[in-house]
Order: sequence, then structure tokens, then C-alpha cells
Amino acid sequence: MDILIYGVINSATLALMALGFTLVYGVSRLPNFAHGALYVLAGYICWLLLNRLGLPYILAIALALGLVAVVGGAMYQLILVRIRGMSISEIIASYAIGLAILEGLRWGGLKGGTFTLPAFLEGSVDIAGVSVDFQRILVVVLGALLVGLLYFFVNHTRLGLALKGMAQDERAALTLGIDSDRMAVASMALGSLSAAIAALILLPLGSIVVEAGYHVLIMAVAVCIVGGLGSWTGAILASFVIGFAQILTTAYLGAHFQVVVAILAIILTLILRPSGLFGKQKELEERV
Amino acid sequence: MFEALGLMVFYENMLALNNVSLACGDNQIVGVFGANSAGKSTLMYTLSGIMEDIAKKELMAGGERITLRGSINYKGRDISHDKPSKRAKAGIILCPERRRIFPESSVLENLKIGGYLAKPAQAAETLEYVFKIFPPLTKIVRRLGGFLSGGEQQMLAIGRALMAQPKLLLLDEPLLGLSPAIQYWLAKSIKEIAEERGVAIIVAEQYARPIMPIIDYGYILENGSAVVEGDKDELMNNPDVKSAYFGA
Amino acid sequence: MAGEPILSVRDVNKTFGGVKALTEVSFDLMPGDILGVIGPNGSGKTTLVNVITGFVKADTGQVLYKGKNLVGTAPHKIADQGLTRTFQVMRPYYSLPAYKNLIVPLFSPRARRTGGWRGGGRMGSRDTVAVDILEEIGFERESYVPYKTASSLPTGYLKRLELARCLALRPEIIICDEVFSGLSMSEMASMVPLMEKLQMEGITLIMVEHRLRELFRLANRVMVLNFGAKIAEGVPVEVMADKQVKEAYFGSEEVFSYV
Amino acid sequence: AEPIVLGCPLSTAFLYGWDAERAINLAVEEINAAGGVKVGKEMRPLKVEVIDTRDLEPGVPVSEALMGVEKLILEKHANFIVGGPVRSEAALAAMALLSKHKMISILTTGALTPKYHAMVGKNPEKFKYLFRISGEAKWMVLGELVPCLEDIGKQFKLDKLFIMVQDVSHARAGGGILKKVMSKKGWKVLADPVVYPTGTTDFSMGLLEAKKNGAQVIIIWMDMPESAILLKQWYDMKVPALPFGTIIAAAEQPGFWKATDGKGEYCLANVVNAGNAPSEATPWTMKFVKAYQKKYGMEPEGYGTSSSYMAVYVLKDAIERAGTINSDKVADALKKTDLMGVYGRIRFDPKTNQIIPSLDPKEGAVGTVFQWQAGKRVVVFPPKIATGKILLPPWMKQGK
Amino acid sequence: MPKAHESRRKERLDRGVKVRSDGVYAVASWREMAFLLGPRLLLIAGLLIMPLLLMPVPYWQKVLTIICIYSMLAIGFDFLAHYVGLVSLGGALYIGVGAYIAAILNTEMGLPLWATIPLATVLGGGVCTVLLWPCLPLRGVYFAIVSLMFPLLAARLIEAFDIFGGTDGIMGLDGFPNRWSEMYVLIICLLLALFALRQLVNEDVGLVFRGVKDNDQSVKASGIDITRYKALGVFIASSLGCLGGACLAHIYMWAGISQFALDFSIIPIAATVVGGGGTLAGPVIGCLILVPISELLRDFGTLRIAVYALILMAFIVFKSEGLMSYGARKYNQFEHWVEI
Ligand SMILES: Nc1ncnc2c1ncn2[C@@H]1O[C@H](COP(=O)(O)OP(=O)(O)OP(=O)(O)O)[C@@H](O)[C@H]1O
Ligand SMILES: Nc1ncnc2c1ncn2[C@@H]1O[C@H](COP(=O)(O)OP(=O)(O)OP(=O)(O)O)[C@@H](O)[C@H]1O
Ligand SMILES: [Mg+2]
Ligand SMILES: [Mg+2]
Repeated sequence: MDILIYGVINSATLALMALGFTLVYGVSRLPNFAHGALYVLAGYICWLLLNRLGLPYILAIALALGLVAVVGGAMYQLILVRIRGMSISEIIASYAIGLAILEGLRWGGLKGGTFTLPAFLEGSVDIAGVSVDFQRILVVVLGALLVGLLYFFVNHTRLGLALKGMAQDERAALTLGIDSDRMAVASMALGSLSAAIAALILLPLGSIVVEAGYHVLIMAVAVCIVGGLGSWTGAILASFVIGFAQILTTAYLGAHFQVVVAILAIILTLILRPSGLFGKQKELEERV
Repeated sequence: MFEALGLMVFYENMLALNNVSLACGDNQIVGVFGANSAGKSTLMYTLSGIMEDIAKKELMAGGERITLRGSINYKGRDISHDKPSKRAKAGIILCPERRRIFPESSVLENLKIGGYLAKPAQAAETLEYVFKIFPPLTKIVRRLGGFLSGGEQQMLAIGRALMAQPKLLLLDEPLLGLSPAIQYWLAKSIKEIAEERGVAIIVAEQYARPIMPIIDYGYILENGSAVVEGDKDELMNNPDVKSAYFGA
Repeated sequence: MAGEPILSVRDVNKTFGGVKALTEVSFDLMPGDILGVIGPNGSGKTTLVNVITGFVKADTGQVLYKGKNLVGTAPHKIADQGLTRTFQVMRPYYSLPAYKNLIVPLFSPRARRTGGWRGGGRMGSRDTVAVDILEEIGFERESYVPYKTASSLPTGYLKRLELARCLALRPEIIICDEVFSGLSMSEMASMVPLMEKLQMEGITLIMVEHRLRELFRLANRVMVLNFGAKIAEGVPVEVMADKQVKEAYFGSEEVFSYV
Repeated sequence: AEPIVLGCPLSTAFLYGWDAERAINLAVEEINAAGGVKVGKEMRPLKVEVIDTRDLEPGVPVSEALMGVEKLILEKHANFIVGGPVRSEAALAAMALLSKHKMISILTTGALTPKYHAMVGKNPEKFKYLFRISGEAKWMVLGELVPCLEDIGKQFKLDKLFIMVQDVSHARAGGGILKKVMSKKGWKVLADPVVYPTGTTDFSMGLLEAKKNGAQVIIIWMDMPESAILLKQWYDMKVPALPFGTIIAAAEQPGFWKATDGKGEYCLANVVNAGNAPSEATPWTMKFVKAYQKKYGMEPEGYGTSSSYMAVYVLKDAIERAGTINSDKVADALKKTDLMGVYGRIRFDPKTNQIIPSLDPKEGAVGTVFQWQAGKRVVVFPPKIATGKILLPPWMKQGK
Repeated sequence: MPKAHESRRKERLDRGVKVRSDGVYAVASWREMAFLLGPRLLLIAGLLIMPLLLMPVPYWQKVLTIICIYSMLAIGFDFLAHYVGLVSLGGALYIGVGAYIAAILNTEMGLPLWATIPLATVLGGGVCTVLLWPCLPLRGVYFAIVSLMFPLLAARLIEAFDIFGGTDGIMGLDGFPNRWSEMYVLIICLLLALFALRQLVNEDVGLVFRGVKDNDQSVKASGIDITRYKALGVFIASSLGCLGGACLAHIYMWAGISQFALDFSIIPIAATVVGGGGTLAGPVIGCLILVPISELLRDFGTLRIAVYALILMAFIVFKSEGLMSYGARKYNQFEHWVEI
């Protein structure tokens, strides 16, 4: 029972971490390797607003979200736009941005484990004999909500559809009046926003440390790829595959195999399903 | 209403379009014919502004230098330096060569994305219209664009362009890969679209036979220059044109 | 030449997740024949080509090439045996110059074994042979066209490049998937003799086409597909007269006369 | 006079990097203010060259740290290496390099692996320049942790132990040893050590298990900041067991109280060398703590603080005795070190060049176990230097 | 109304020699030969003389060896990504495998350094190829991500099973006899690798590789087994990496799990991007720029990496095509304004 509950929580956590990355990549084919940095940045900004300026928590959260979205958008507008379409350069450039942010934060004083955000809700309940605190329940609930919202956004709104079009064939999208640069800015801003949301939901459970940036990035990339590019169902399922793989190994194999099993799960899934659980890229590319 | 003057396009030092001027009035259908590498696609890209975008990207990646000269006027405004998306907003929609369907989206989604510029009501109406002129599409709305057959993709590409509510529709080789029946229907529909929906259309084709009868005015491109122009009858009666395009 | 068929397709079925792309298709192909395959859009022509050349695996049925079943064989092995194809959606090597596109097939085990196109692949430089092939197929040798990067070539040339790739392998069967579309009338007219010449050289051809006039000049047999099933096969005139074909492929008299 | 250059390869963005950096600077300042180091007849000042080795960062190869060490030697012309590399693996990797350059090195922070001095012991000629002045894992477990646990056990009649470790090798190995040793001592170790990957933010499953099994002491062997969360969860769940953070735990830092919103109260932690928390180990201890507090505005943080500080003094002492900065001579002098320092009597094992530990500051270097009590770190072990008594959390007493 | 400047355009023309050397035409004069060979000789001579020039600053000699190791990885990456179409983010795997094989051969089996390095190169290439074999059908990012996972996995496996010295690593390897041998072994290997790869990609086989990258379906249709070519590509790239890894292990006389660290995967890619992908020499130039910058920045302490990242970004943004591509174009072509 506890495996089930904590498995779900773990999976929801992963899904939240991956959301922003999946959004940006799925929707504009931009591998945003600064994702983890934005995640940490959001936490740090919120912490600053809360502790240095003494703003109320809600306001601090709102401001942090807004700021990070702006940072994300600006990142595209100022830097990434110049190398649009050169995917290796995009990876390196965004990774460099992330590095600059993270190491800049480290230099600016984000060292050690003393930076934490308060939980939204204190206390815990017993579910089927397992005690779970409210913040974790919130993770699952908000995670589901956010996924739902983004799914709706991508598939049923004009902007979402336009983003999708641009991701698949930029030139064709241009001919249909979709302004690709503006769209990419929008998707980066949105992606950063979801990174920030994830951060602010998850960080009260942990502390704001630079290393989390790298961790979140790797997990996000893994979930996004295992799920299959651009597939929401896939991303969710992938979080569950990896999430449960982790929890199950902890329970039955010993935790030092956790990472090993998670990585093996990723590699195996991809060997068996070369375009991820729900991706069709390989078939599409090989359709002649 | 639409006029291009002295268009020149250089790919590096190669002149792909040499001083081409072209005009298209309201509701008119203009044909652009020419053999391989005559410069038809180049012309279409230039008119729709994609060429600017290509040039920009090439420059960024350190590739070929593409030089564009000449001016394009649309409804009395010089749009030669507008971005493609801006031109599209003004109603100039290109249905590009080689289809360029969104492969990971279903047919319906492809059409919906095409309707980015349309109002919801317009989109719904056009959607029905697209299914009317391309009945085969109705049976495959859920299938992913990338899995469609060549001809199905071509229909979808044209349908998608229509969804964008064009005022000036640029069709680049619309007949490529279509079965004779659909070719015939498409030619008819082009006429219908121009007449009933008040859309001006410029069609670039190699295969002139089905298109020639429906055009109001036509140009023959050769090596980047417009060598012959005239209305339907003038072109049909030109012996060179006849032998080259009708296999007389 | 009433001997064995070089290729025979037996009861091939293929579905793509519920879509019946091919149902019980069978036909025989005699050496030296030119078989035309026609049918409405989406009727399964390309899928048939894919099944024969191994790019798609048939669900059931057999593809016998010189008596050996090819179903399940990897595409490169099939090509290696001399059964080549063009792609309807052109697939050149976009970053290479047109003539370098042909180095790849000329370098393949088959070309090295058999000598490639007219025995030229082994002797001399592959570059020269490549340009020879391109010239044959309508790229003017003296112009810059054969040396241009494939990505900058227009559709028409890319279609021909597809065919050139097949020729370079010195194949026994070439399956052309819509090589004529994208060519203007006069260009097509120049391609017809080339096809005839190939036939003379003993190459068997399957041609999937929508340009019927030219096809009928070339093909000695025509097969019609509709919704994945074969609805008619025979000499062109017969097939054109078939009622079912008229209904399925042309839809109306109007269209028919237009063709 | 020409300064003597101390090269400090440290992972400066991390606690076990800046702790040493600060302490070394403090010591050097004091010594230079007093005129410097007497080499023969000359008084020479000390100069510190710090290089960031980044060896505690994930994803950074050890060769990066080794490059840093080489840079200190070749370009900064360091005369001695003091401090790191910090990560055990990097410290081990640097051994060959340092001995190749005949460079005296005193390890003062990080690197806890027993393998280090074992290697020196095995190859005394080759590695004779390599010293370690800070604690090593084996002593900490057997010499400090186990006695302290036994002490607690006797005092409060507790004998049920639960072990939680981080998924790094020293912690896993340490957890295993601890289990074996404590079982032999008659404790009931409730399960195999529960392992948590670095970066875990949820410990509830382990805590639940501990609660279910009636654990009375929880050993937390983790150096990740997230262990603060563990304490928070422990407090929220009111787990009736005494938390004991061993070796480089987040709890050793003064900032820990804030990080846990005070929920870290009652947590015990080991700060490796006395002097890293205020105590009266030797007369020098509080002098050091005060000087540190004056300069940096806080109590000493990481466990390398007092040892790094002492390393400079020990080196000064050895140079003065040798009368030269020649490596071989100074190495010999170092071996003969016998100095009453911040954390006890400092001598090196003649074979392994490892500092000799003890529970009595008069005999050797002592470590400290303290407990968080009302926002303060109160030293509770070893008894010779303790300033307070161990307290049990109220919900534990009620349980009894 | 077109503005005055609109009637002009910039013309770009190949220099005469370039055109003639691309065709089969003879290149006669010394000046022309010098034009063609100049850059190559500059690189060769530069790299060969560099150690001597750096004699007064021994630390920078060390940096040079590190540059060579990264360069090795970078040209491997460039080859794989731009000629075979496999974007491998797993450079660290090659380094690690090479280092461990060299370490085991040296410490356990007692083979001398001159044997372990070549053996590690070949065996390591083989091991990496076998490991990556099942992933060869993967495309694009999928391959990239799986290859990124491999070094992480390797490190975790060694840690979890405590094999090959566990987290402590393997110590006590032989060092190079002196720093000159260290540098020259690497420099000469690098130059050989560079020119051999150059040659390879221009041969007909090289065209097959490029075909695989551009369009593997067509390669299949030409009767060529793409998996074999992909595997061959991986073997070449990973051998280079393993060579670097083996040398690294011997330079520091130690092998450990941190040789699977992410930096070994990222820096070569960054160098490739800075230097210009698809040029092979570009990545070397990228390394020659990036690694020293990173060393120079050491004085910044913690801020170093942030500054480094910013510099890297500046390179990417302002010369997005890569320095080598840019330089080569300028070297080979005239540009001037012409009237239309
Ligand atoms: N990116 C490019 N770089 C260099 N030359 C190019 C580029 N694109 C097109 N060209 C050249 O411009 C000329 C005109 O090409 P274009 O594509 O406009 O021909 P087309 O008339 O559309 O031919 P088709 O009917 O076969 O599609 C051709 O000679 C072609 O090689
Ligand atoms: N991989 C696939 N997955 C799903 N459906 C497919 C796939 N390949 C083909 N189809 C479907 O099978 C049908 C037959 O396709 P095919 O490409 O064979 O048609 P075709 O006869 O070549 O048509 P056209 O003349 O338009 O080229 C089409 O409806 C197509 O959508
Ligand atoms: Mg065209
Ligand atoms: Mg087809």
C-alpha cells in the first residue's frame, strides 16, 4: 500500500519536473537545457522575495512565477533566436545559459542547505494506514491539474495548435501566418512558467540547492524522451514507469540500485520502443 | 490588387529569377508555367515572403547568400520586406511545394492549425468546404498526416491553405501526385474558389494541361525570366507553348 | 518468353492499425515486362511497392522473387538482389551534390560485385560514372546542375535523381513510384524513350503513375488498385474499358474523356 | 622576505571547502600579524593561494581537481598544499601526483576514507609527504560514535537502533559497519540500513518503518542538505527516537536550526574535530572559536574548520623546527609534531602520517558530538569536554 | 522605389586555386600549393611546436595535453554527429571505458603503458560499440539521450557492485616516462586521427556515412546495411575517446568513476559548436579556445563556470556557424559588391 501511494507521489513529482521541458520541446522542438536552472531560479527568487523583502507568500509566489516566465521568454528572444533550428547549438547554448544561471546563483550565495520554502499546508493524514502530508497530496492534485490544463491548452486552443504546427514544420507554419519567433518566445515563457510552478510546488518538500537543477534537468529529459516527444499521455506514463521503477527497487532491491534501475528502464524502453512509449517519430521518419 | 515588379533572386551568384514582373487582379486566376528549374518555386517563395526567411536562416548558418531585389505591392502597400506571417495575415497564403504536412498531427488537426488566422465560424465553414472538394479526406480525419499517401497529403496541403482564409492563394504544383479524377476536380474547384469565395489565385505548374483552361492570365517562365505572357487564348495559341506544354 | 515470372506477389495483406492498405493482392511479373499500376489516391500503390521492397512487412502473403520469398527480408538485402525502387516522396541526400548522390549506390556491395551501371562502377572513377548516369537521365553534363547540392534542386530533377539511384545499382527490376509527376510534358516525352531503352536492356519495370497517357504508351500490362484490392489487370485498352475501373478511378465520363 | 606559498585546492562553493578556506585565512592572518614563519634566521610571511577544484559538484571529473592541484604546484609555485582535494576519490587520485612533485600536503577537510592513510602506510617512502590532520571514518565510527551510542544506551536504557544512510559509498559502508558493531554490543539493529539517493526529499517511508519497529535511536549518515527535511518529518511525525546525525551531517552547521524551523531540536551530530563547536577541549579552543566568530560573524561551520586552522600552525611549527622549507626535511619535522592545539594534542602516526585520535584531548585529537538544544549546539560527548547533557525529546519521555 | 544601395549585392566568389583544386585541375605554382597546404601545415607545426613554446610554463603544457584529450573526443563527436548522423552525448562513456581498460591492463595484468594505450583504444572501441549496438536503430534525440544515460549507468554500476575499485577507483598506474612523451603521444595521435578522418570522409566510404546521416532509407534502397556503417562510425568515435581516456588514466596514474562525468560529454560538444560542426578541424580549434579559457578563468573561483558559460554563449550567438566554417569561407572566397 505504501508502495502504491508513494509511487504515485514520486511519479507525480517526476511528471511535474518534466512538464515544462516536455512542453517546450514538444511544442517548439527546442531542447531547453536550462530547464533545471529555471526551476532553481524560481525557488530562489521566491525565497528572496519571502525572506529579504518580506512579501506575503502568495505574492512572492506570483511574482516569482511571473519573473521566471519573463526570464524564459527573454532567453529565447535575446539568445536562442539566433541559433534556431541548429539543434546541437541549441542544446549547448541553453545548457550554457543554465550553467550561467546556476553557477551565478551559487556564486551569489546559494550555497549549502539552508534555503527552504514553507509548505503551503502543514500536517498530514493517514491514507490506508500510511501517513502522507498535505503538501505531497497537493503535489499529486496540482500535478494532475496542471497536466490537464496544459493538455487542453496544447490540443484545443488556437495558440497551442499553432505552437504544435510550428514545432513540426516551421516553414509550413510560416505560410499559415504563424509567427514562429513570437510563438517560440511564448512557448519558452510558458515552459519556464511550468518549471517555476513545479519548483514552487516541489521545493517546500526539499531545499533550494543548485544541484537540484542538474537533477531536475536529467529527470525531465528522461521522462520527456521515454514518453515520446510531444505526447502528454506518454510523458505521464513515463513518469509512472520511472517513478515506480524507483520506488519498487527501493522496496525490493535496495536503494543503491534505484538510479541503476531507473536508467536501465529508460534504456530498455527506448530499445523496445525506439520513439518512446507514445511517440511515432521513428515510424514517421521511416515512412516512405 | 497584387503586383510584383522586377523581382530578382540570387542564390549566391546564380540568378534564379531575372526581373520577373507579375500582376494578379481580384478574383483572377493566374498561371505560372515552366519546366524544371524555371524558377516557379523560387517565385512563389518570394511572393509569400518565405524567401526572406530562408535567406535569414542561411545567413545565420553561414550558408549560401541569397539576395532579393524588386518590390511587391499588395492592395496599394509595399510588402516586399514584410515577414511571411505578416503577409499571411494580410491574406497571402502559400500552399508550398512538396506538401510539408505536419506529420505528427492528424488530418483534422492539420486543418485546425491551418485555421490559425480564421475566426471560429469561418474555420468551421471552410472545414466543410474542404471536405466537399476533397471527399477522400473525410474518411481519414483521424490519421496522422505523416502516414498519408502522397496524393492524400497533397489534398490536405491545399485544404490547409484554404483554412487560412486566403485572399490571394499561391499554389505551387498543386497537381503533383493526384489521381486524374482529383486533378480534374481540383482544377474545377480552383475556378470555383476564385469565383465563389472571391480569392485571387496564382498557380505554378509544370503540367499545364488541366490548369490552362481555367486561368485568366498566364506567364511562361524559362530560366528565371518570364518569356511569354498573355491571357488564356494567347498562350494556347502560341506554338512554342503548345508544343512544350501540351505535347502536341 | 512464357517462362517463369521473375516476381510474383501472392495474396498479400497489409493493415495499418485498422486501415486496410492491401487486401489479397496477387500478380505475376514476367521478365522484361513493364507493368503499370494505377489507382485512386490512397489505394495502396505505394504500400504495395513498400511490401515488395521490404520497407513494409506484409501481414500475410508472399512476395516471390526468382522463386524465393522476400517477406521478412531486410530492405537492403532485397535491393542487393537487384530489386530497386524510387521513392514517391523524394529522398535524395540533400547535403550532397547531385552526382555525389550516386556514389552511395555505386559504392554498394551490389554495384561493386556486378560492376554497377553498364559495368562502369568498378572501372574508372565513380564520379565519372555518376555523371554519365545523370546525363543519360536528363541532367546536362556541361551545365552546373549535376554539381549542385541536392537541396537546391527543383522537384523535377529530384524525381530523376531517384531513378538514377536505381540505375546505378544495375538492377533487374526497377519499381518507379510516380517518377513522371513533376515533369512537364516535354520532359516527360524525353523520359519515355529512356524507359524503353531500359526495357530493351532487359530490365523489368513496375511503374506506379497518375499520368496515364505516357504510361499506356509504355506499359504492356496495367493493374488497377482500389481500396487496397486489385480490381482489374490486363492490357491497357482492356483495363480502360472496364466498367469497374471507370467507376472507381475516373468517377465520371467527364473525367475519363479529359484523360 | 619571500612569502611561503600555501596552495589550497578546495571546492570553495561547498561547505567542505569554504570552511577550510576561512580557517586557513584566519590562521595565516594571525601568523603574519605576529611576524610570519621563522625559516632559519629569516622571518617569512605566509601567502594563501586558493583554487576551486569543484570536486564536490556532480558531473565534474576528478581530473579537473587534479588540474587545479597541478596549477597550484606548477604555476602558483606553492610550497605546501593544505586543505583538499575534498572528495575522497579526488584525494586518493591526487596522491600519485603529489608524491611525483615531492609536495608536502596536509589534508584538512573532506576525504574521510581510511584508504588514504592505509595507502601511506603501505608505501611510506613514496607517500611520505602526505599527511592528514583531520579525522577519518573508521575512528569516527569505532572511536567516537560507538562509545557515544553506548553512553546514550546506558544513560537512557535504549538499545533499538535504526540506520538511515545516503547513497554514497562512505555512508553505505559506514552504515554496514555500524550495524555489525552495534549488534555485537548487544543492541538491536532493527533492519539493514535504509539507503536514500542523494537529493531525496521524502523520508516518510523510512521514518514510518522506524516508528513501527520501535526504534529508539536513528542514525542518519548523510551529507546532503535534504537531511534537514528528514528532521522536519521526524518532528512532524513525532517519531519517538533520538536522531543522531553522524559525520558531515547537515546538522553540524549553525544554519541548521533555521533550515529546519527549529524542528531539528534534540538532533545529535558529530563535528569530527573539537573546536568546530564551542567547547573547552583545550585552552586554545575558545580562543579559536572567538577569533573565528569575530572575523566571520558566526560560529565555525564545517568540520574542516578547526583542523584547517591547526594545519597552518602545525606546518609553521614544523618549518621552524626544520629551519628550511625543503620537503624532505619538513616532512621529517612534521612526523615529529607534538603540539597542543585547538582540538587536543596533535601528533601524527609515524607510519601512516594520520593524526592520532583519542577521547581525551590530553592524549590526542578529539572529536565532538553535540546536541541541538534551544537553538544552540551543546557539546555532549566526549565527557572530558562536554558542556551539557543529552536531552530526550518530550514525546519520547512520555512514551516511557 | 528601390533605394540606392538596393541595386547592389554582395558577390561571393571562390578563389581561383580553390576552384581548381576542387576539380581535377593541376595546381602548379608554389604560391597555390602554399595556399592550399598553409592552414594544414600551420595546424600541424603549431601543435608540434607548442610544447616547446610552453616550456617556461609547465602548467600550460599540462593544459595542452588536456586540450588534446578533449579534442580527441570532440572530433569523434563531430564525425559521428555530422557525418554519420548519430548525436552522441556519451563522450564520458568512451573516456571512462578507455581509462578503466588501461588501468586494469596496467595494474592487474602488468602490461606496460605502451601496450595498454593501443589495447585500450581498440578494446574500448569494441566494448562501446557492443554496448551501443542495440541503440543504433534509434534516431535523433532518442539516440542522444540513451547515449547520455550510458556513462551515468556505468558509474552507478561500478558504485553499486563495488567493482573495479568501487568509488575509490584504481590507483597506482604507471605514469608516462616524462612529460614530453605524454604530450607528443597525444599530439601525434590527435593529428593522425584528424587527418585520417578527413581523408575518410572525403573517400567514397565517407559519402556512404554522409548518406546514412542524410537519408538512411535511401541508403537501404541502395543495398547497403546501415547498421554496419553506424556501428563502424561508433567504433571510430569511441576508439578516439578511449584513446583519450587511456592517456588520461596514465597521466594521472589513476582511473575512477568520475571519468564518466558529464563534463566529458558536454565540453567536446561545446567545442564542436564553437569551432564549427562538420569541419573536423573546427572542434580542435574549439578545444584550443575553450579549455584555455576555462583555465584562465580559474582565478575567478566560484564565478568561473558562470563566466565560462557566458563566454561560450557569446561564441555561439555571435558566430553561430562556428569559427572554422567562418574562417574557411573567408579564406577561400572573395566577397565584393557588384551592381545588379
Ligand atoms: N537553395 C538554393 N540554392 C541554390 N540554388 C537554388 C536553390 N533553390 C533553388 N535553386 C535553383 O534555382 C532554380 C529554380 O528553382 P525552382 O525550385 O524555383 O524551380 P521550379 O521551377 O520550381 O522547378 P520544379 O518545377 O522542378 O519544381 C533551379 O536551377 C535551382 O537549382
Ligand atoms: N505507415 C502507415 N500507417 C498508417 N497508414 C498508412 C501507412 N502507410 C500507408 N497508410 C495508409 O494506407 C493507404 C494507402 O497508402 P499508399 O501510400 O499506398 O497509397 P497510394 O496508392 O500510393 O496513393 P497515392 O497515389 O496518393 O500515392 C493510405 O490511406 C495511407 O493513409
Ligand atoms: Mg518547384
Ligand atoms: Mg503513392
